[in-house]
Amino acid sequence: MTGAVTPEMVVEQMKQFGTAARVRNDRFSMQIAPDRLHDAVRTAQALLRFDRLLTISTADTGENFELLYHLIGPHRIILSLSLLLPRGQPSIPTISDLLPPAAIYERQIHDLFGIRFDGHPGLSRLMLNEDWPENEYPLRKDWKPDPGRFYGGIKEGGS
Amino acid sequence: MSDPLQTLAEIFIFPGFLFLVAFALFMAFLDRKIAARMQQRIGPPLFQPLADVVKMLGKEVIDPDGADIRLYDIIPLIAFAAVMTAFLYIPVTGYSPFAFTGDLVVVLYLLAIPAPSLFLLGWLSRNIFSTVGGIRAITQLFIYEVPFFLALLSPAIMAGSWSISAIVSWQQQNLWFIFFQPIGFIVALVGLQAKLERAPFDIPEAETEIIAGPWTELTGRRLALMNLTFSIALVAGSALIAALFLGGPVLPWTLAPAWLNPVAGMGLFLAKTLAVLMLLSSIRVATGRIRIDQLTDIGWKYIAGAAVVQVGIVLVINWLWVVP
Amino acid sequence: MPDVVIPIGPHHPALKEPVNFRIIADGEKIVRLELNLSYNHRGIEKAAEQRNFTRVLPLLERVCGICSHSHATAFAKGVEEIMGLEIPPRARYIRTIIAELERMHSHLLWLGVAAHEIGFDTLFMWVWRDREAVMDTLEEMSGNRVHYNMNEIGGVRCDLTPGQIEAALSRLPPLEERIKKYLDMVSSHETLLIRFRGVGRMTREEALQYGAVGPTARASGVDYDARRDDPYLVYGEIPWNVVTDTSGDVYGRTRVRIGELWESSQIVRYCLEHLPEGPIRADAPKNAPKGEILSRYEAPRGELVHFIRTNGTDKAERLDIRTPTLANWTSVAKCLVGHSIADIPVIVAAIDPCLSCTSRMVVVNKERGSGAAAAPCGCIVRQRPAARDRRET
Amino acid sequence: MAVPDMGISRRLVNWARQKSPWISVFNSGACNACDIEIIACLMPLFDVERFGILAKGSPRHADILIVTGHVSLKQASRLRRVFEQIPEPKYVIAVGACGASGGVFHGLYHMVERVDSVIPVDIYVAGCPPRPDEIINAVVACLNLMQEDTARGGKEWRQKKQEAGMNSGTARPAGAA
Repeated sequence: MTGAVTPEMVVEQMKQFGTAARVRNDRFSMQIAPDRLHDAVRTAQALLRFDRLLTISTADTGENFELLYHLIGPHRIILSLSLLLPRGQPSIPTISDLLPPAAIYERQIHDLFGIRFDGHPGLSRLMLNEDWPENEYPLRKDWKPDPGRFYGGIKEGGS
Repeated sequence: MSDPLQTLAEIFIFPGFLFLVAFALFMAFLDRKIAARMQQRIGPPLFQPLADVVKMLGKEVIDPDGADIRLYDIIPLIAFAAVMTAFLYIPVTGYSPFAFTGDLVVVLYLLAIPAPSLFLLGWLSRNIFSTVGGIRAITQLFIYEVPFFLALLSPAIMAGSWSISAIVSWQQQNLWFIFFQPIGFIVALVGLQAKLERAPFDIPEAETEIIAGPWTELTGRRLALMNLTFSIALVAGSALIAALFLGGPVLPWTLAPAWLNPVAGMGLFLAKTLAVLMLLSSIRVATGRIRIDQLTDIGWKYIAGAAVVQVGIVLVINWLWVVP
Repeated sequence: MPDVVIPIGPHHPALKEPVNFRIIADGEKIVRLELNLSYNHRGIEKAAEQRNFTRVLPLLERVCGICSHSHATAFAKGVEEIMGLEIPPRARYIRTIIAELERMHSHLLWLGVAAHEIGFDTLFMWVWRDREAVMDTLEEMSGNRVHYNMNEIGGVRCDLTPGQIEAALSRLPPLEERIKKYLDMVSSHETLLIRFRGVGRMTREEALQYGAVGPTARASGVDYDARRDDPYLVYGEIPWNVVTDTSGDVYGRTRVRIGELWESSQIVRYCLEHLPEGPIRADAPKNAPKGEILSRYEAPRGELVHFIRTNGTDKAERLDIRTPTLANWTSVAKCLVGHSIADIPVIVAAIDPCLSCTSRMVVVNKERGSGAAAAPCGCIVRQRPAARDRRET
Repeated sequence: MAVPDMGISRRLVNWARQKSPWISVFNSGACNACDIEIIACLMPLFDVERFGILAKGSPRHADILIVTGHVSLKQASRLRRVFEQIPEPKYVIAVGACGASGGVFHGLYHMVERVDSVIPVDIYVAGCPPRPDEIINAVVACLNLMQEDTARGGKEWRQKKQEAGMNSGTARPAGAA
């Protein structure tokens, strides 16, 4: 693990998980299968010194949820691991055991998109607000506030 | 002390209640003004502390849920009365009308009352911040009270009397104690600062940590009384230090018309008390708050140590140079 | 002594913004803490998908009142990159000037707040007085003290006149004097030293492991700065240095921030003196082509990441904001354990939490009394038998 | 204005209230801009202590509650509770455009939008964010309102006025007083 990590090394080492394509001069993106995420992150961490998680981005593509794990290391190359989760059963293993900061991002995503992170140590019922109704995830594309529903705050005419 | 009317006047008008409250409010104003000027601000107007107190008296009183309300009402009164009484023994115009042998001990005792009353208030209010603040107040009491006592003990040892008036008259004949005991003076200032819970010792009411500590749940007249208590304690403490270390309100010689003496004494009292206040305010402005564990450390290691050293020096001086 | 549960916030004088900690303390020592953010959650990310680019910029400025320019610039530069738009050099310089002035005002604000947290109000007042000079400059340039609204897709909204440049340059030397004085003060003033040194210490490894960013990480010797790693605006063309420190405690973070103040003032001076002539905006198309970008920006508090995805219309399909404060919470939770209650405000303040940014979309809540394992969740760092747990009133 | 039939103590208290308004700032979900502008009011350049205004941490000590920003769903119940903790007589100033109408955040999902749907507001300050001098002006306007209330024997007159339809709201813009 000596020497600088070069873009070629990234492509080479990550070949087993998919093809890494150069998106920008310092950013590589690759599509991986959801069940291989844990291995991919571990490989990137161990062999390519990706020791930092920039963020986990989420997007709602319609049929699927897309999760993007953006990793960075001292070599300043960004590796974006992209994976698709089916809308009906959005669940994925957590990576907070490998990268502690991931926990906080995973909670946020769980709260706003309703994606489950299996094995997360504190992924309990997370709410935007204590009174927020169950199974409503505001950042999903198909979500609209229901005018007849109470979303928290102050009820009319009382505290 | 024979004329009951005169005694009443001394208690309620001068140098008692009226004068004391007015002077305390003035000192509170001056304290805030000095701080403001040092912070490059304009600062509050002259009547500000009066307006604050009157406004607080006129506000709604909210009883904390579950507190013993009678006790909660009485404690500020007790603290207020204690510091008020303490001031009666401190000489304002020459000598205090109520002076007796051993009044220094009584004053020290009475001045120690506000801190435990804050603790009780914090404990009774059942608010978590108040409770933590109250515990901090009592912890702090144990740290500063010993050095403060020792520091004020040294002049008494040197003068050979427990009477404030006797200590003052000793200084009238000899030199001020600040020249004999500079360490004791500093320790006394620091102790007073801690007693009044002003920066860097405002640990019990640390605003950013525990909101207002024991003060959090105080409202209306209770808040006004406690506020006034601490303003008066500031006056009493400054006056006590001025009397014990700065020669008190007496000139080293007697003036020709007898009525001039109390007037000159009064002037000296004001000047010296304000000088002590200036020092205290400067300390307050120039420092941040320290932590309670750091205070324990500093308090026992350095402040108490310095006080003990001072007492030792005084004993040696006394041994070498027998006071007439 | 039984554990004491101390709720801090959301309405608490140490916090200028709402956040809720439940501190479980043993006497004065913190053994555990639970975080609850999101009191300012508004749903900006949802709104950003429904408004067009022109309307999103003012909205993004109001993600946070302190780093407003950061959010708008990060978004604008991302969208411009997707559009393949090269913005004129003068616009890049003006954006940099505003960004660095914002960093100065933010760091001065931080220094004042940190002094206030330890009860040193005099320094608080002095620093905020000097901050007004920066605010005046910003107001002169943009017309507003807080939300500058300088950005447009394709450039900046208004130009700098020679008079404004002269006025800004004349305000810099006194400010630099003060910055030097503060650096001197921080390393010599007794109360600052005893309250800052050794407090909230984080080693380089811990800073990396817990993902700290910005001055918090740089104080621990982690040499990450998006301005240098991924140069944007004019940072690749002008001389400046990354400030780091090795002590890793609050003292180090203070020194890093004051060092950055100095660097920022030098950058502002350089940019003002070398401001190129030319137009201030390029014509931007209404719609952005399909594409995605990870736009990194070094905000005053650390690295800000905007993930933008466009779909060929004039609206973003998805905007995902990762704020620096969110990345720093994990490290704060780690730093706090073992310290005394009195250190909470200063340690929390040391990351310069910008809760308004963070709460735009986050909730961190710990299941009460759960036996969850330690560090990874970022909220419970050390386990304790279930403490006397009162519901937050 | 005429102050009818007031004892000396009442007058003294009224005077004191005018001279010593203590404020407590509550961030009900704002973007910080209003908060830092309020803190800027306490600073040397604006120095509100010269009017006797002090910022207090405990709502129990406050006379005027300054609410910044829109009310997020999560803060609404807390705002109500903080308001209830303030001893009478109490006044509320809503700072910023968001507090009045939701401002730029109008229509977002996680907010109540108006401060006056949670607690009664006496003064609104416009601006995003308002400058510190406007905030000071609002406090002064609030003091005038306080005086008027005392002269009319309480806040009820404004309620009645509103019910009678003479005025559109209980509050007036900061500059109007």
